[in-house]
This record gives sequence, structure tokens and C-alpha cells, in this order.
Amino acid sequence: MSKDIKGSVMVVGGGIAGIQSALDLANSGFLVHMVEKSAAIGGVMSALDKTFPTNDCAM
Amino acid sequence: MESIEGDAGNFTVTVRERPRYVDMDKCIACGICAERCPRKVKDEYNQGLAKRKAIYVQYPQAVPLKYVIDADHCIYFKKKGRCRACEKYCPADAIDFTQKEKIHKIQVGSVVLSTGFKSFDPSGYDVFGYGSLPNVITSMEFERILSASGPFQGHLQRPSDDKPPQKIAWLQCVGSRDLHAGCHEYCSSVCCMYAIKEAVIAKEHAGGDLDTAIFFMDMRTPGKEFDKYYDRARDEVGVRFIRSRVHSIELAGHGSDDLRIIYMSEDGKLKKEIFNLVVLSTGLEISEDVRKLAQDLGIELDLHGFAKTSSFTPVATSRPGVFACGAFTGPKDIPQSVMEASAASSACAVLLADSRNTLTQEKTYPSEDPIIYEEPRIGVFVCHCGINIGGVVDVPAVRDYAETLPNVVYVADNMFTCSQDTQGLIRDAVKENRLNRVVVAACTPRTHEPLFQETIRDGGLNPYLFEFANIRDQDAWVHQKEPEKATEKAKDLVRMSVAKAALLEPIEPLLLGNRHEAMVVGGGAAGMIAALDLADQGLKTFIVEQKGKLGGNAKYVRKTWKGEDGRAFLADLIGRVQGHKQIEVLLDTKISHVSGFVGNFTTTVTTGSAEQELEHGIIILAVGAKPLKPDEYLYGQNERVMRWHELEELFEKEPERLEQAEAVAFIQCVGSREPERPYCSKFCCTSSLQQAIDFKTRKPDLNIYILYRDIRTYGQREELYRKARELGVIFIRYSLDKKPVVEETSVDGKDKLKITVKDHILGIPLELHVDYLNLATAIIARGEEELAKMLKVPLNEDGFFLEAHMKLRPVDFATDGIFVCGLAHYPKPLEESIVQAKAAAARAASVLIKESVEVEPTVSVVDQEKCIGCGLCEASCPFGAIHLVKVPGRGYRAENISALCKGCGICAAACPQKAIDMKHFRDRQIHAMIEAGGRR
Amino acid sequence: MKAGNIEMNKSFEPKILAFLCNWCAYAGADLAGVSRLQYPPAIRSIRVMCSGRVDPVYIIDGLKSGFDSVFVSG
Amino acid sequence: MELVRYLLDLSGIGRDRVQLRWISAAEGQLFAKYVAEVTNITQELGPFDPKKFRLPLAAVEQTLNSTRIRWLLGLTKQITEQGNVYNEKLKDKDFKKLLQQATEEEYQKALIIEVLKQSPRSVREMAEKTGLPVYTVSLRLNELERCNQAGLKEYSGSTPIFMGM
Repeated sequence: MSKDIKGSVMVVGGGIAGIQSALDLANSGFLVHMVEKSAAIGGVMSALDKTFPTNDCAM
Repeated sequence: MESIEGDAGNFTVTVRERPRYVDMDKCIACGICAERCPRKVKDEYNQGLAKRKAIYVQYPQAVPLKYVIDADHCIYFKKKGRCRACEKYCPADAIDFTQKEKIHKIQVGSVVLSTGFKSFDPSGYDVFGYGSLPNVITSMEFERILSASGPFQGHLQRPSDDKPPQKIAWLQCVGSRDLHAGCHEYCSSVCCMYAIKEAVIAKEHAGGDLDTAIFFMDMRTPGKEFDKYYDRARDEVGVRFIRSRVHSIELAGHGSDDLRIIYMSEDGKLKKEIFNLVVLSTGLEISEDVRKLAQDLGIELDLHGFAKTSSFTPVATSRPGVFACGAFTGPKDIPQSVMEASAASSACAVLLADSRNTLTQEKTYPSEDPIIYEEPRIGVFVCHCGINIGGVVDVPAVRDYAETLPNVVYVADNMFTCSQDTQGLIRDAVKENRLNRVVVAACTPRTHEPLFQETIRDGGLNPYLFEFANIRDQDAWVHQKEPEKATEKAKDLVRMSVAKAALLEPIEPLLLGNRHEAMVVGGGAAGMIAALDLADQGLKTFIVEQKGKLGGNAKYVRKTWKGEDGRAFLADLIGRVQGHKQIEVLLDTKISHVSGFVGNFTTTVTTGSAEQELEHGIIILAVGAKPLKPDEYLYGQNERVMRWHELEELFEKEPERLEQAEAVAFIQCVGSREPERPYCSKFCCTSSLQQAIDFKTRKPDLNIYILYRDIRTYGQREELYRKARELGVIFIRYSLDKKPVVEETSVDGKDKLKITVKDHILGIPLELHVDYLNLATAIIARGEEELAKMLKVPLNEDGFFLEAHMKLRPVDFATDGIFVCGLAHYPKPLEESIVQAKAAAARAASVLIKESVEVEPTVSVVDQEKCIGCGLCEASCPFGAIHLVKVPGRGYRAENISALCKGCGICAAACPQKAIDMKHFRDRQIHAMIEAGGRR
Repeated sequence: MKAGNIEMNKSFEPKILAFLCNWCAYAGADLAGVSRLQYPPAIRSIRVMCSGRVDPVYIIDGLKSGFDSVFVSG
Repeated sequence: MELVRYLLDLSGIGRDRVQLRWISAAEGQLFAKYVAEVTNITQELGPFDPKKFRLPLAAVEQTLNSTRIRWLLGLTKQITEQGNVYNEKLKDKDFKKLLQQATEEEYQKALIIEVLKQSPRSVREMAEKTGLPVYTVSLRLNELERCNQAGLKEYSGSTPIFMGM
């Protein structure tokens, strides 16, 4: 464990898990860098029509 | 991402940014470039069912909404310098072919890997004809076909001839639970759910006549509310469920695009049925890229390519300081991914707690423009919500109608009003049209009001100058067969909202001091993990436990399904909790009263006869659950009938019993998945299999029977199922209408149990003679109605706490500052309880670290001129939020205590002088709504 | 005659004013939507923070404004 | 709410025009059922014509706004659970009776005031317009006079004509 602790986190992947992680970290006072290989975040969930079991729109 | 150097707390990460060839600051996402681009490419986002251009945005709601050039297909890059159409036509001068790859070195304290999954590609799997038969498609392709923003605008049609199919089949476990080369042994955990959903939605789109059939081996719907959806799909919507493994698919005949499915029914007969479209429920897998990345970063993977994690530290990878969440650690659904994501953020926060707030800055808003005090200028935004609203309500008609209403100066309709780009449109519209009130007609204010309030705040308006019209949840969705009446209703609702909007007034925020202590209710594994994650961040935490010791149900977990030692873990956990300076454990303690609100709770607890008050900022509910004591199968009447861990404890204490036994049986779903308790207890299958494997390994000639309805070893737990079968454990399926019958008997003078059950494969009743029977009984809620009432949080029909949103807010409640985790939320295995506990800690910490909390300022206001100091309001308020104060020279007058006020308005209704009014729900605002609504 | 009368009344489209408590009935109504339960399109709802906010005068107001009945749900 | 329903009965509008139902956040099914139920009840009642009921509606509204009724409602809990200033506790049943009686009187007064708003009238005319017995009108008129809400305007022959104040 390093002595000089940085107050920042890198989140790799901008799907639903990455987005949630990034939001929670940012709300807890940490700077977040998000890295995503495609041109937009959203991941697979953005391509789903609706979601189980509430039939909510995934968007 | 290229590499990570350094240690936990201080990493240097190298990332390679690929060029977009579009200047992000200049691009205005007008789309002219894509219109002019001559090069058409298969659109991966739409699973290749549609085309996009070589310059494109992934999807219309993409974030960031900026175009990008696909250099692999762009003519400029393929044919050295040709074309440049986009550059020529771009009005913003945003195209930049000179962009080069950039290497960034970024210093961070920790890393979260949420690299996700890729769908299994069934091309190499020739039995199902994917790739050669056009009407055999994957589930992801079907998602796009159903989607309103998809290639067919949500019209249900099949690829070969664009005709609407009349019969659709889903084939489960494609690439999963399959030992063939190229396939995966594990269960992908999500396919049963999405297949049922797709069948239900397809029937909804097609409107009645569509026949849907799902071919499956075990129906695995173990999550919260999942079985209810399954039951409804089967019994009410009429989706057919066929238990079988499909043998092959072939063309139905010469010149036909239809497909014949040849399958083996459960009783062993070969059957055939013709369908118009076949959807392959493809599983989840880890892509080669991610495997390589993990290798480069030094992250250990399991043999399936998922990140190796322990059940006790489910988001920690093999490399300290690097965490993982989502499908990277195993196939899982959205709620579980969201929980893991929060859990990973908690793990980071614990690691980096000392450097919190060193690199961040607070968000600032533009100052509120005084135009809000002028004459009302209302903007109305009507949402299509894909086809959710637009498919029923005539959205353009509602928009045009809104334009005719008084004070409305701007109207628009949007595909998804909640999308990032539309937020920009709303902000711009507010500025350009000097709007000072905004109405959105869309889903429901309960989920989306905060988003739009934030948007108009960014646009310089006070957030309370916003009003919602609920035309989805309470209109389009519930009047699907009456589009005209639904449109009328939408118009009425918009008119009512506009009437109220005209009378809205700005409300100043209410900031209150915040306590930094936490109270965790329940000292089981979930409660202790949550407490430790908070305490390790320096936050003082109380654990309130009813019983005399810590541990809860975790003490029954001898081993996790991965084989880790549960007891050693629990002992270590209890030791850490008891030794922690920031944790105060209150045993034998009950909660008798809770008052206050987020940031400022006061809880009265009693330990024996002693009473004390705890002051804290948040509450985490981890009260656990308990196994059902059944009144069937001779439980409680014959000592050879046991439940859950009783049998393995017996064998541990008296090993000779196992030695002497000839046969044991397990009955699954005892009291679960029945009309009385229509839910699955989720980890009983895994638990029984673990025990069966353990017994069989210790005594190979022991006969073990598992009587089950569906084996639900989801995810990598499928390994256990395979292993148990390999070891010779016998699985016998029974159905709810023909439950096994257990009787006492004796064989050769030895006491035995006789179990009679109808075997579905042989079709005849079997008689089993066993020495012991172990029942996997339902996990039931403890009956926390009183606690729920005290905290004003809801329980579901089964008595488990009901979270704010099943997928996106799995540990929160609608009431701020209260969180849930562990079995109190729903039955789940230990590792999932731990994930949820860490998630609850993450959400709680984000509240606790704040200096002040903002509370809803929609409270009551007293007109002291009208008030006569009678005190009826004080007597009527259920929250103690209004009281009389002495006003010099005028006697007593009522005064509101904003922090306690929930804005219910009972005082306003009770005031004989009509001296009390509610902010944001003022008398005249409600009158205006009534008056506008009644108009014909 | 009476039966005929009711038949006739059945054909009229009532307009009903509904006061729904944000935490209970309004949430329940949203859930009905999420579950796609179909019900008659007669109600026009007003969200209140609590059904206790519904001053009896609002009910009379509703009838005066042209609603055929008033539904209060908390 | 019970009081509103009582008043709606008194005024001939009918208590069923108001329906109350309790549901929790988890009971979507019940909500849909209740809406269907309330829709049915309303259909049975037929359309409501506010013009036809202009007078009773105005009187009901006035009754609900009257200080006496608002006070009584506000004090319900106090009177039935803690006792009044004389430390007398009223049984729920008795309190209900008292409330109903007060409501009826207030409603009658409100009707008279509404009728007098239109024009000054004699007792007999008021009785005709309000549908109340002559004796009742006299009693309520007396009370209104004492509170300065109505008064004698003139005599038409020997018949006194009253007006609202």
C-alpha cells in the first residue's frame, strides 16, 4: 500500500455497473476518471428494449 | 487501457485514447455529416439489423452525443485522402482528420474494472442454423427488433420477409450449461428472465394472436419478484413453457422461411413444431479483449474468464487496490450489477478514505434569473418514451393542444425526454424563450421529477418552477386499448399541470446540519459488513442487535459453494467488529421509537430495562430473515426429517450416522414457489447440492435423491450441479400438483422413511426408502411490520423490505437516509448479502460525509396574520412539526419546524382559520388544477 | 325502465377527480402502470403529499368544476 | 370525509359522489380494481350537473368553511380522547351525533344565507327555495340574526322581509 494516497479512482467500462460505481464514488468525494472503449457510455443495457421484471424502459 | 503501475492508493494508469476525428467541443450533433457520408456500415448497436454511416453516433440518446468517425470503414482512411464529405458539410467545422492517438498517464488511488460481457456468438454452433437460416436470431437482435428506437421502430417483424411472425420460439441455454467445445459450462443467470420478458413484450406489441413458446431445461427465476412475473407470463399472458432440450432446427419446407423445431419432450418422445421465428437465448461471456487486459494488468481469472473473487470479498480482485464489479466477476443481472458497483465504490472509499475531497469540487448552478417573477411563460415538453407513450397516446396532438393553453409559450415533443440530449434542449429552450415555468408530460414524477428539476436549475430556474403530468404510468400504460380516451386524458392532465404551473413560485432550499454517525439494525453478516465498511471510513457506527450475540444466519454456513470456510470468516468478522474503535455494538437491544429524518435521526433503544437515545444520520436495515418451519413431510413428527443445515450438523456431531445410512433425500421448494409464498428462496438448490456432494464424497455408496422443481444453480454454481450428477446424485423432478408423500416405515427392522413421488421421465410413481430427509424450506421474513411503520418504509407482499427501484436503486428507499441489505431485502446467498451490505454502506457514506443535508422545502407555511393560536395544527400533526410560539403582544402563534415537516398538509386541512398553506401544494394551486381538470 | 336507464347511464363516460397520496395511492397507481393493469380512463388525478391534505372543500370544488364524482385514496 | 358524505346526503347530491379507498404502494392491482369500481358507481349515478345543484353546492361549501364545523372537526380527538374543558369525555357515538346535528344546522343556515344572497325574502319564500320547513327556517334565521348574518329589511304588508348582511 502506497503512502501517498490519491483521492481519485479510474472506472474501466461505462456500462450500468461502471456508471453506478462512478456516481457513488463522485458523490462520496472522489474524482473519477471513466474509460470506455466505444464512443458512448451505456453499455449493453442501453440496447435493451425493456427490462425484467418491471418492464421499465432501459434507457 | 494499457497498464497499471504502482501500488494500491497510488497507481499510474496508462490509457490510450483513440481519435474520434471529430472535435468534441465543436460538434453540435446536428447529423448533417452522417446524412452526407456515402459509406454505409452494419450497425453493431442494432446487432447488424440496420445500417449506419462511417460517421455516426451509437444511438440517439448516447452520452456524449458527439459524432465519431469509424476509421476502419471511412473512405478517407481507406482510400488515402478521398471523400471528405463530412468535412465539407459540417457547419461547425468539427471534423479533424489529423487527430492522433493520445497516450494519457493518469494517477489514481484505485481502479474499478466494470468491463462487462459480450453475448455468446452462436455462429459456430451449426445445430441451430444461426447465420444460415435468416429467421434464427439472437436475443440481442430481438431486443433491437422490439425497441422503438430499433431498426423497425418497434414493429414486430422477422428478418427474412419483414412479415409479422405469428409463432415465435425461444431456445434457452444457447452456449450456456453446455459442455460442447466453444460453449460454457456455467449458467448465464439472466436468459430465463429476458426470454420471458421478450415473450411478454412481443405479445404486447403483437396484440393478442401471437403464440410464444420457450424451450427450457430449468426455469431459473430466483430473484425478487421474478417468479411472480414467470407465473403471470404462463398463467395470464399465455406464454407456453416447454421443458425439453431442442435437438435441431430446419427449414419447414421448400420455399418456406418458417422453421421446424425438433425436440425431445420430457417423457422422451421426439416432437416437431413449426415456428415463424426462433430466438436463441444466448449467454454471457468474457471477451478475448478483456481476458487479455486482465492478463496485462495481472488480474487472476477463473477458468471461464471471469475475475477471480472470494465469496467474502466479492468485489476485490487478486491485485490489491483493483476492484471488479458487474458481469466481469460472473454472469449476473442488472440489480446485482448495480449493487456490486456500489459495493466496489465502497471498497475504494475504504481504501482512499484519508484523501476524500482532495481532488473534487462542488457543482455550482447559475444564479436564478429574476424572470421567474414575471408573468408566467410556460414551456411544455411531451415525451413519446419510445412507444411506451407514443404507441398509445397521440403525442403530437397533445403537444399541439398544449400550445393553445393560457401562458404556454413553447411546446415540443421528444422521443425520450429524460435523455441527456433532451436535457440540453430543455435548458436551451428555457434560455431562448425566456421560459419561467416548465411542464413535462412523461412517465411519473416519483422517479423523474428530480432529474427535470436539476435540468431547469441548470437553466437558471428555481427547481420548484417545474410540474409533471403523468401520462405514462397512469395513462398510456393503463389504457393501452383505448388510445383516443388515453389521448383525451393526457390533454386533461397537461391542462391541469399547466394551470398549476402558472401559479408555481420559487422555493428556497432548506439546508440542515448533518450527523455523521450510522445506525445498523441487525448484527448478522450483512449488518457487520456494512458497519465495518462505514467504520473503516472513519464513520462512527452503532449496531443494534435483538439477540445476545452477533452472527445471525451466517453461522449456519459451514462452507460457501466455492468451498471457503464460513465459520472462520464469521469468527474473524465478529472479532473485527468487536475490536473496532468506531463501532459500538448494542446486544439484546430493541428499537422502541425512531424520529427525525435523513442526517438527523434520533432512535430510542431499550436494552433490558435501560433506555437510551442514539443520534445518527442514516439507518441501514439488515434485520435478516428466517427459515420456515414446515407442517408437511412429517417435519416435527419424525426426527429423521430435518431442514436446512440440521442434517449436516447431525452428521458432523455423530459421524456414525452418516456411516450407517444407506440413503438420504432432499426435498426442495418446501413452502417456496407455492400460491401462499410465490417466490423462490434462491440459495436452497445450491445449499442442498453442496451437502449432497459433501456426503457423497465422504460416503460414495450413499444413495442421494434430490426431489426438485427446477434446479436453480445460477451462474458458476452450475458446476455443483454437474459435479453432483457426476458423483451419482439422483435428481427427480416433481410438480406442485403432485408433491412427494412421506411416510414412516421400516425395512428389515430398521426405521426408514418412505417417499413416494411421480417421476416425470418414467411417468410412474417411484418409492424411495431413505434414512434421512432434509427439507429446503422457504426463507421467510421476520415480520417487521412495526419497524417498517416506524420508519415509514414499505414491505412487499411477502414481508420483505421493498426498495426504491428494483433495478436502479436496489438498496435505497424512497425515504432518504434509510437503506436495506441482506436477507431482509430478499433471500440470497452469503456472498450476495455481503455485496449488498457494502452497497448499502457506499450509499450511506455518501450521505454521512456531507456537512449538511438538503431537505425537501415543500413544507407548511403559517400566515401569522390569520392564525389565532388555537393549536389545532399542533394537535393534528403526526410528526410534531408545528408548534405554538409566543409572539410578543399577540399571544401564541403557530410556527412550522421545517426539518421535521413531511409536507403532508394535515395541518392545513385542520386549520379553522385557513391560516396554513403548503408550499408547492398551495390551496390556490390545487384549486386551479381542479378547475382546469373539470372543464369539458 | 330502470334497467334501461342504467344501461343508458353505462354508456356515459364519467370524469372522476382523484386525489392520490404520493406515498401510497400514487405509488400504487404507478405500479398498476408498471404491471400494465388496464382500468377505465375516467380519473384525472392530483398528487398530494398525503390524503390528509385533501380539504373537504376540494371535493365540492371538484363537483362544481364539472367532475361527476371524487375519489380520494391514501 | 365521512362528514362530507353526510352533507352530500343532506343536500340531495348523494354520498356516493365521493369515494374513499385505502391502498398501499405495493397494491397496484387493488388500485386498478378500485378505479373500475368507482367508475362503475359513477356510471350508475349518472352525470352530475353542477348547475342543477348550484344552491346546495354553495351551501355545502359554506358549511365546510364554517368556523363551527372546522373547530369541531379539529377538536375531535381532544373531545373524544382527552375530554372537554369540563373534563367530560364524549363517546365516539355521541360525538358523531353532535357533529351531525351541528352540521345539519350549519347547512340549513348556509342555505338560508345563499337564498338571501339572491334577494331579500320572506320566511315562506325562504322555506320554498331551500326546501326546509317554515319552522326550521325561523329557528335558523333567529340564530343568523343573533350573529348579525341576517336581518330584517322591511315589511311587505305585514310579512317581514329579511336580507343577508
